Amino acid sequence: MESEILGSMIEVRFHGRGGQGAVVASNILAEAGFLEGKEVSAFPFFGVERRGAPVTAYTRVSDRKIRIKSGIYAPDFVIVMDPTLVKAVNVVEGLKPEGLVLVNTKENADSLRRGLGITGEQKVATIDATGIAIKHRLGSKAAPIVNSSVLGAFARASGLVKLESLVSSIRHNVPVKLDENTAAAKEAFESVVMQ
Amino acid sequence: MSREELKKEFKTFEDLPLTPITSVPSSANQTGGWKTFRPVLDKEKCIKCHICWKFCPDVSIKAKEDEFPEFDYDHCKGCGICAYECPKDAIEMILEEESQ
Amino acid sequence: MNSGHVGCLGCGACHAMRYTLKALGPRTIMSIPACCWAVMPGVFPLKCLEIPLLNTAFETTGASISGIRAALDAKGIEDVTVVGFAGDGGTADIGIQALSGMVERGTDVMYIMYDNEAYMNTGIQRSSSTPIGAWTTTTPVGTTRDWKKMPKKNMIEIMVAHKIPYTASISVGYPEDMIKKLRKAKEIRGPKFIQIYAPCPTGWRMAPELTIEVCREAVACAAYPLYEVENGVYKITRKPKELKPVKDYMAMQGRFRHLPQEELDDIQRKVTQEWEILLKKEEFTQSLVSE
Amino acid sequence: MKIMMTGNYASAYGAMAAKAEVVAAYPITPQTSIVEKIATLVSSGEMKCQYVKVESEHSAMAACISASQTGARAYTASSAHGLTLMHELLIWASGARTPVVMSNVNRAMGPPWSVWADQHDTMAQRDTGWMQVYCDSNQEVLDSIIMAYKVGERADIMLPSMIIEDAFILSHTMEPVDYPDPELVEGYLPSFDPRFRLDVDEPYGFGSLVMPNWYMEFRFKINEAMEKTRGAILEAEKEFEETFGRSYGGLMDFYKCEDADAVLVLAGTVASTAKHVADKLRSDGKKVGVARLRCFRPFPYDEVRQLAKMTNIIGVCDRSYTFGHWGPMATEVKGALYGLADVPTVKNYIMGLGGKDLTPEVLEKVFVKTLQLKDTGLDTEIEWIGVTGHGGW
Repeated sequence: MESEILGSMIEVRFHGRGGQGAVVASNILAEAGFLEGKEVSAFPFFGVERRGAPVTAYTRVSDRKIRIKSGIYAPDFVIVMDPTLVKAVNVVEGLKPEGLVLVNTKENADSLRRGLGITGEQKVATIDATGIAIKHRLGSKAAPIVNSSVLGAFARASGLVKLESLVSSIRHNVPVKLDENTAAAKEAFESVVMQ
Repeated sequence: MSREELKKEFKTFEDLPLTPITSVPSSANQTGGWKTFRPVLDKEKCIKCHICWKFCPDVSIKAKEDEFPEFDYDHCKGCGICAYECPKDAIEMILEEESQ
Repeated sequence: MNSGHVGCLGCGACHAMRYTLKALGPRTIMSIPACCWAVMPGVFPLKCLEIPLLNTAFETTGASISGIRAALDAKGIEDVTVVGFAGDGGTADIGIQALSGMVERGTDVMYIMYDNEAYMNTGIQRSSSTPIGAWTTTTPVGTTRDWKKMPKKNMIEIMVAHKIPYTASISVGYPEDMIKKLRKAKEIRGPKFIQIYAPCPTGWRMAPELTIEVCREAVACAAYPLYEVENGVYKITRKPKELKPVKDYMAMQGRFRHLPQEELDDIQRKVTQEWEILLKKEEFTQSLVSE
Repeated sequence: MKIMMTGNYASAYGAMAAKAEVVAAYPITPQTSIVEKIATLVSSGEMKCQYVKVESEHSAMAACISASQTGARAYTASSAHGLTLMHELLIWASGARTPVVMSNVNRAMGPPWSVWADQHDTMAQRDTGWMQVYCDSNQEVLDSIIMAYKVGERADIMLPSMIIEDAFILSHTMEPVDYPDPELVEGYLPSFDPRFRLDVDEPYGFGSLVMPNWYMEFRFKINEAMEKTRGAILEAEKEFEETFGRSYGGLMDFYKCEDADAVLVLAGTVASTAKHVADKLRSDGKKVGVARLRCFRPFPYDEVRQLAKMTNIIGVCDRSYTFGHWGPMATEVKGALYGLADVPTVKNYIMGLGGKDLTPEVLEKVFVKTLQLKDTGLDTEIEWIGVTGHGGW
């Protein structure tokens, strides 16, 4: 949305599973924007989900004061933190015609595009964030913590925030393994596949 | 509002504290008017043990060592505990109207 | 404590307050919920107590004194005893949640329940602290033998289950024992719970001069044993050599007048059993510390 | 210094900035992260207070009242069922004249169970003698807590305040918030020093029985104080602005109302979204405005009458309902307008109950509906917005 009065506002939707860090990721992204002097807000869709259930979280980044205090239904970007969610949830619902979806998957972007039923101008990016997280020993093999990797890839794919601000935000928000998280974000930034 | 003002007579709402704050001793309330019977001490029998003082629920018996207990008839409600508990039967409960 | 309070003739709760104040001294702050003692100190602007007094809502005593303690702690005031003084209904019924929370948090306060065994302020309705067999206005006997059917709730045992550092029962008929236990409690840090047997001649349908006598009878038949539990160890502080019959105690009070012989026998069995259990608890817990 | 925080963290930081000395609180969704954050701040030594982990909201308020009467600045936080469990003690707190401050996260009342935004819980506390401030940003939440102590602790006021934030929409939304300089706060908000308190050196009794001869006088005095809060809130905000450079519009925050054909009156975060929509509609040439009802108690009686001079059409958007009547805000707005020569058309909308999302699209429809009244006149006193299968939704 861009106009003289309202300015431009970018809306991002995260899909994850409870406990996977989607809410934290939405906060980290918002803070990265904040560090660049932008107006930001981040919030989860708070349901009754428990650990493991699909969850969504949102981030808004704008050059003007953000007055909208409601959910996001037509995101500019969608971030899918767990490949299995693609089958469980309609992750691209409402995605803007020129929007981009980033998925944590090893799958090929073309087949993913077909699987998601994406058409026209909408873009797809993929990152093996799980592999990167395991490599950097983030979380456990059974439950790798992928948010820094996913965000690194997103910074590149979207251009919404700079890598440096993302790294600062990650280092401020993750409780442990600051260097490993930083390295994972940087590796993902370099290795994201954009279609 | 000062401590003294709290104890003054309240004439209007403006004289009141913000919330009921109490500090005037309740002895202003003369509960002695409640009684049907009044205790009377027989000094012949009294041994100044002060058991009556110990068990008076209305704090209406004054006791000093080696002195006879004194009843505060302004506040004594006439329950009769003192007479009942007295080991020497030195206190008699008599009808208030007949005591005048 | 000043005269001029508005307690009934022969009120046992007056003794309870008088000896509590005597034992604890002037550096005491007290909170009182709805109960007889909410009214008895006097109508605004009168006050019969010479300590700071906070009236609080019926069910809040435990929380109210927790707040006072927290405020004193925030201000670094340590040498003040904070006391809740509540009736049995305000303690064993509507206030038990706040009391339980207060004890579980280890709050350094003293909670005193003056036990007149019914809602007396509102006019003699049964509480969970009303003894079995008693008449009250909500257990009115009638033709359906509708007296209190369930035994009295044992608050001391509930406190023991909280692992409270100190709990004790006292009786207004034994002022020296009251003062001794209250002073002991005052010196102990953490939560303390004291239950005071406080006869209510009005509600018990009893002559007012019998208030002290009925205390002695209650102890003599073990209907109301006096004991303390310190860190789980029981000590019975007044142990009759031989128990008197409970029916003698009950005969003093009109509230038990309606009970038939078989009911009196059953109550006697229950009282005796409770007493024997208490003796065993004392023996057992004492043996643990002496080893 | 600005840091990212949720509305709930802003509440916790507000209590810390205001140097609350006693916190007594009980967790409830969606307030929980307030008490968790306070526990963290206390355990890290950043916040110096006695945190009483009570076993219910009822006890939370009881402990706050007694702490306040002992002379300590007291804070608690709650929501929905917790708030309504406190009801008895909310009335007690104002009657006892204790300037307790509470954050309340607006949540729907069950049944049906719902943890989402709805103002029924606080609206139902209208008559408890508490000031009520509805916030629409995290910064406002934090700042309002400080201002609430400033107002409430005034010797001629001594009344409690609720600082209110919408469930999740504010409570769980991260925004940049400025944590005020502690020295500036200290200058703005002196320590709590009530004239009468529970003190063994001055042994007063508090809250005794009062016979009918004086009871009404005490209640009259509460109202006198509540009437004074109107001016006190404005004064406190002015001084706050001078000190910290931020303000929120007093009791009623007018946004583009001056020349508006229609104005929506709203409280909470929906007012923020409405401002966004008003900008959009104005860019399309539609003259609409927003009057954010910031205080529901004291009610901005004069401001509502002022609004009547600015516009001829008012839509009052209640995020709660009084069954058998109108929404509570509409009732009060209409009451304030009684007796005016030129009374605007007032229509009541009920919307967003139980977290039903109030998007810019929904608000745009409501603005348009309200503007249409200019041509059609009042079509109906009250309209429920967004009820599936009702009224075209």
